[in-house]
Amino acid sequence: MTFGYILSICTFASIYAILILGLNILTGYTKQVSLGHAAFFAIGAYAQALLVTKAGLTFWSALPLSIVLSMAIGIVMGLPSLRVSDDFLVLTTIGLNFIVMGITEYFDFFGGAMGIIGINVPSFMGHPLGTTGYFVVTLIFLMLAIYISYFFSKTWGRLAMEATGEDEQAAQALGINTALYKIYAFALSSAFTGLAGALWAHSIGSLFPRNFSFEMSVLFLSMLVFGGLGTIRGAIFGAFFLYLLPECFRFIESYRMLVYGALLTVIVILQPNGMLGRGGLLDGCFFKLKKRGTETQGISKMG
Amino acid sequence: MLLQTEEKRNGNPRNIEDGVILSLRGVKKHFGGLKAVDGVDMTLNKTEILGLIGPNGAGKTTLLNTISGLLMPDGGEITFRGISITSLPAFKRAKLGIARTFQIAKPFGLLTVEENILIGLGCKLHGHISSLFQNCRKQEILQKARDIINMIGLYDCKDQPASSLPIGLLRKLEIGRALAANPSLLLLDEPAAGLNNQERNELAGLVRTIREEGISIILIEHSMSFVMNLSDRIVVLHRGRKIAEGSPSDVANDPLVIEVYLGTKGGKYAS
Amino acid sequence: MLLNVQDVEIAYGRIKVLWGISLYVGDSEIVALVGANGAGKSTLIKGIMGLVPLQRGSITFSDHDVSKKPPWEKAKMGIAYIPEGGRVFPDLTVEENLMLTANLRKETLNVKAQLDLIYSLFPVLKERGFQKAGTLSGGERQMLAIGRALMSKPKLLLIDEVSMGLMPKLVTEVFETLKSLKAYGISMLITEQNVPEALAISDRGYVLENGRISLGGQADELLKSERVKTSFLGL
Amino acid sequence: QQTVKIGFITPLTGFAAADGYSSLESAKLAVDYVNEHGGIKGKKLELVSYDDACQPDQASALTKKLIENDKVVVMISGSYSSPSRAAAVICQQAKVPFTSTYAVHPSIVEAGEYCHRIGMAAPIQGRTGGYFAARELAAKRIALLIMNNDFGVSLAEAFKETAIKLGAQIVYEKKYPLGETEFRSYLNAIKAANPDLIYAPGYYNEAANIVSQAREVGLKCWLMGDEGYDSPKFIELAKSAANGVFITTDLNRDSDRPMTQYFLKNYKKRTNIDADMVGASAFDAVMLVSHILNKVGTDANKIIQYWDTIKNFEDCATGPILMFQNRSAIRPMDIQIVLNNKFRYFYRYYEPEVIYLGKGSEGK
Amino acid sequence: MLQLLVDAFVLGCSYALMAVGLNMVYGLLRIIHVAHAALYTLGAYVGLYCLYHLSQSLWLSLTLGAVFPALMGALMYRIIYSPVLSAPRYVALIAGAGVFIASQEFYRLIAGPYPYPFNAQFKFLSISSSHLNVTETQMLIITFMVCAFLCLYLIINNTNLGLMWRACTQDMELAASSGININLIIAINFIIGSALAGSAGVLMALYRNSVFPTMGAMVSYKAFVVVVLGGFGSIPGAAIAGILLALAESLLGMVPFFNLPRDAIAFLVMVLVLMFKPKGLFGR
Ligand SMILES: Nc1ncnc2c1ncn2[C@@H]1O[C@H](COP(=O)(O)OP(=O)(O)OP(=O)(O)O)[C@@H](O)[C@H]1O
Ligand SMILES: Nc1ncnc2c1ncn2[C@@H]1O[C@H](COP(=O)(O)OP(=O)(O)OP(=O)(O)O)[C@@H](O)[C@H]1O
Ligand SMILES: [Mg+2]
Ligand SMILES: [Mg+2]
Repeated sequence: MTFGYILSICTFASIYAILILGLNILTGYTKQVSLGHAAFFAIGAYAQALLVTKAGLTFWSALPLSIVLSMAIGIVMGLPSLRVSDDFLVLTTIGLNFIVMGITEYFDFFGGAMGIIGINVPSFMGHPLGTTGYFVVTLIFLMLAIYISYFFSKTWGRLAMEATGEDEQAAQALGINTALYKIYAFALSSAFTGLAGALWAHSIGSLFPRNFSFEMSVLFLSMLVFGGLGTIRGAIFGAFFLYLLPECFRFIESYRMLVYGALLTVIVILQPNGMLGRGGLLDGCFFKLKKRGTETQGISKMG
Repeated sequence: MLLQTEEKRNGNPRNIEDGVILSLRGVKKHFGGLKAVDGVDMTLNKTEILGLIGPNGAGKTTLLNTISGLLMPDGGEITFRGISITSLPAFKRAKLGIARTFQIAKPFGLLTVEENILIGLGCKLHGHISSLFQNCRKQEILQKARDIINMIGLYDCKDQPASSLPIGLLRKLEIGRALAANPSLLLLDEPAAGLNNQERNELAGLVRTIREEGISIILIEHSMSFVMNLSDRIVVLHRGRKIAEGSPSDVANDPLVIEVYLGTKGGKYAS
Repeated sequence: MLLNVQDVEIAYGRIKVLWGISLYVGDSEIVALVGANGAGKSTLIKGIMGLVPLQRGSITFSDHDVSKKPPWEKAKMGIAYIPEGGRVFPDLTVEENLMLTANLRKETLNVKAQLDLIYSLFPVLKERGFQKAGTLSGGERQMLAIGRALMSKPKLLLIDEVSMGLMPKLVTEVFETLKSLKAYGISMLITEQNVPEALAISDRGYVLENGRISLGGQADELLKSERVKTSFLGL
Repeated sequence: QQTVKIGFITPLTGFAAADGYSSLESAKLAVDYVNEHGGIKGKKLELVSYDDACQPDQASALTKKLIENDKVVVMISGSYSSPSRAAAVICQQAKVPFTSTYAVHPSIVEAGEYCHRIGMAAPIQGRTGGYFAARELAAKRIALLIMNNDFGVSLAEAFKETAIKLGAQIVYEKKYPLGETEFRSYLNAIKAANPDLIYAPGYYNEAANIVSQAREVGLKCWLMGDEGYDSPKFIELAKSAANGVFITTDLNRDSDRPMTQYFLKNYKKRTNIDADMVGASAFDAVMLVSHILNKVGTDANKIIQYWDTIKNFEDCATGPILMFQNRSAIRPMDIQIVLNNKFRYFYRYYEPEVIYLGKGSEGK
Repeated sequence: MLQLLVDAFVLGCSYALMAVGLNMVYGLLRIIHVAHAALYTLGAYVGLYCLYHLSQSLWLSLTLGAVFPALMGALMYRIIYSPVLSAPRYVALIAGAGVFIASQEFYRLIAGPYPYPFNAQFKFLSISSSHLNVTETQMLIITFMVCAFLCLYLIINNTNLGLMWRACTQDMELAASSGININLIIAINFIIGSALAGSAGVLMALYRNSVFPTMGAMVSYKAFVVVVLGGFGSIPGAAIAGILLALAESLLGMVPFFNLPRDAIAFLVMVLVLMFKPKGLFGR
């Protein structure tokens, strides 16, 4: 059986699902379209890698620190969103990819072009985790992320973020400090993304700046939009589907990405609200966390 | 002509200090070279409905924006319930109890009617870090939301996304959302625009009910029958300045107001 | 008959908004279309102009079937549309706004004469000729919108809510202008919230309710009818 | 079991697809050669290859797939350092012998005793360049224009150390990112620094631009590159500006060794393109692996034990592999020069101090 | 120094040529047209094909390298963008990204993964003196860009077509009902923008002497920076910002020990500018 392979693919897909859940808070709820999540991902991964390799922490003790660190940097990176809006923000987030890549590549503290090597396999109660063990760990974190997302989707915070995303002036007139909520969204989103990055770093074992490219950010946004912006089930579905899709096309080997790109285009055109978004092809096929109408779907203008 | 009005206004100072909820002193707002609001003094009493009228582009909406905090005034002072709010941002003013609607309705289109109201109900809580943890769908909160939805008569569409509502219902939704924020001052920007007479009458009823709850209201309208009937007092703006103030009939008879705003047929509102 | 609308149905996505609408506009006639919010007045006007596709039904203009024609071809045939809220091209100057439509029909039109006519109707536009349209006041914009529509010497004007958001003084002026246009042989289909004033300048009228025409007839008769009185005049 | 399978990962899509194509075709060429000459102890050799798109996550998952599903006995990575390292770690865990082909990052062999390298270790190649520049060419003033990835940086470090040791002076040093096309501003600054030689470690795509723009801005000094230049594409792209450029490499096109000529001729026949260094490395990897498999069979432990004892392996397209030191191949180092739009043999180092890994940090 | 300015100017021309097409599409449809870079690469490949199989003439390959992408651009609008115009705008962005990914793979499958040299022989002006050395290719790029921008500027500001185009950028629906054939205008818009991208592809292929499947990627990101700096929708802005950006990059590249890559510098500059001018340098 190809157990290890499937587990390994699913580990990565779960990691991406955690990330997309984070992106959903920022882009799905707060409507701050981000094409820079590979940068946030890199920050989580690098934070964890540095803590583990340079500071000598274990996986478990480094993880909370990485998340907090990602969150803190996420807040700083979110500051432009207070001044810049709409498409300008999209472009700014694109810039984050290149800036973070440039910085990790050009400062030896971050390993520079030689990358960071030897991020050890985490162990649990003294035993190193194998493929299966690590998959279970990722899965647990994914469950946790889903739970937190679900819980968050019922809070005032989410309502305030959605209001901020829809119309800032109207939101302010109702007592919502829109700047604060954008920052909250960046913080939460980068915390999720940082967690995903940290998990990713351990499953690869080494990091290179070019692993976190702009193309990856495009993939992340595609995953979210493909699944259904603003929905938890859509985020998870999109991450798994779009990550596994190219794997399914292995048999056509070098035509794989051609088909993938074309399929992505066709599906987004046919299903602009996402497969699981409102009116999506699979809307209603999967169990919904809430009854129809209370969970809102992403069909608004950008930004 | 202008002078005459100034005199007249200064001649009848209204002594309402104790009941004052909002007062503006010399409020200015400029856009580049354009003086959209150019030194306006105004007061609003408790449970009063103040009509704000004036030609297109007179600066009414701009003035309202400076009161609600969406625009920061370039000069002057605004006091609300004895507190100077001149430099407070909009969301803080909302928490103090200033709620508003918009000339071009701004619903949260993707959210349902109920969620729109919930956002209003959360006014005091928004911004606290605890808002990220607190459930907004507790029974008593939903009940409150339902009461307001009933009051504005939107119960049938409470689970529809707001973007699917027609203008008339949107305006009601906006008012409901503003009321949910539990304001003591409500600013209405042309709530009757785009409504027919029957709907206007319903709306007028709603506005009166709100006033009876003890909420003061500033009302911008171009529909003379609507604003004349509802208002206790009317302020007329022209080119960013206040050119008249007084009871509806006084204002309707003011020759300057007739000239710049009402037109020749203006006299018919005088009664 | 200048415009004949037969059995038109329009939907936004899956939601049907108009059901079996039939109406006509004769030569040099002003027809008012009144109805509550969301009744579908704007939708009907857009449908006639071709800005939203028809699901069913046909529209003929000067005996040509125009049901499937795109808006620009209808514009060339002589239909002009004035949308809600005095929409103009904000970054073009007043004169550019006016010339834009006229230029398209340069061959058949005396552009200069037409421009002079507009300026004589709305002298204020001449003063503002080189100002960006976005900087005009609400009323001036509304005049520009009308002027822009008139530039192409249309046979039919479709006007959506011309008085909305205008101050009382301007409402009167604008309606008087519209009425005077009849003298140039222009027909009009106007929608209005301001029912009495609209019916006052109209020859005929239709009442639209929930996407269906519930009443139609001579304007003065409509004004007197119980239905209009109760639901629109608040009497 | 009818065949002996070896696993191969390489980028066939994305930005590194050209290198992936070269290495895959070369590996297939080698497999065909082996099978024509008796296969592995009578069984056919089979290459199972996947596209890793140069992504480490795909590389690690695919390596698992190759090991578990396809039951490969040896893994070869025809990919860049980041995916190679990810694959190496998996192979080390699974105790499957692994070798990288042209990836230079030191950490690949550091993953453990199962991991080897066929290509030249960066410290050796950089050092060779340094010797050639500072000793043979007697360059005193040297400018460095470095591709900023593990390849360029590790070459540059070794070069710099050697050149300084031999008395040269670094008058300019700058890194540029992968994919850069515009070098005029760097080159103008270099011109102002007036060097005797420019050492610009990187790949041929960027190098072609560097070289032709250097000539365009009027730089008349020596230009020196590395095995990344070693592709006929370099000469095609740089046109006449390529002439006179020195490179360090291990594919000697002028060699009369039969395997080298076999590779060059048959690669061209197979793909209608001239062979490059990347392909040669992949070819050699398959040749070496099949040699080992023929010797000791498919047992992983025997394979790696034997691997470390290999001496003077001649059946490869590049210069003979003298031995494996710290699991990295050691071979004589060639300097080639572009003359008349062809890579020509110029100089060869056998000196141990040049071609063997040192005792220090570079040994790892 | 003068040499540096000229080199940077040529680079800036390539940015500007790409940025203009992006900007025109953005101005009209508010779409971030990622697939624009695919047309750049297409131009280069078509030009290459011409050169190898049709004629040695650069002029023919430049012409076809502009015409073919122009048609593809118009087609792309019809097939990819027009169905999603009413959807949220990131949908068009992702659809474009999908096309971009697929196109790169397509070129690779058709032409192979290797870079091709672009050896065109042509005669053009050149300057070579001891202070300043402007090659024929550089001259050609500068001339082309100056002519293209001048034409575009004149068309937009002085012709009826330009007037209609400007009207469409402001209010599409109103434009349609004023008698403007908006489909035609959009098609022309895509044709001009894509032709510029395609010819930029050919010119850069000539300048760099290489054509490869992923050559569009970096240029398009740079073009985004230029578009933002110049202000969305502003064509002179794009031209000026393209040249300024290239200058800034080149000058910063001269500073010793400042080793951040150009791309990072470009985006850093962009973010900083946006912090102070949230609508770009020349944005409205
Ligand atoms: N953000 C802005 N920037 C520049 N000018 C503005 C801005 N907002 C309003 N103005 C100008 O200020 C003046 C007053 O506008 P305001 O919206 O307050 O008018 P109003 O009295 O509400 O008119 P109406 O009755 O038409 O709504 C107008 O001339 C308007 O063009
Ligand atoms: N773009 C749209 N998408 C979906 N539904 C729409 C759209 N535009 C209008 N509708 C719906 O169609 C119905 C008719 O709208 P329309 O604007 O034609 O009404 P109206 O009579 O002009 O009303 P008003 O007086 O508000 O202008 C309304 O229920 C409205 O919600
Ligand atoms: Mg207003
Ligand atoms: Mg309407």
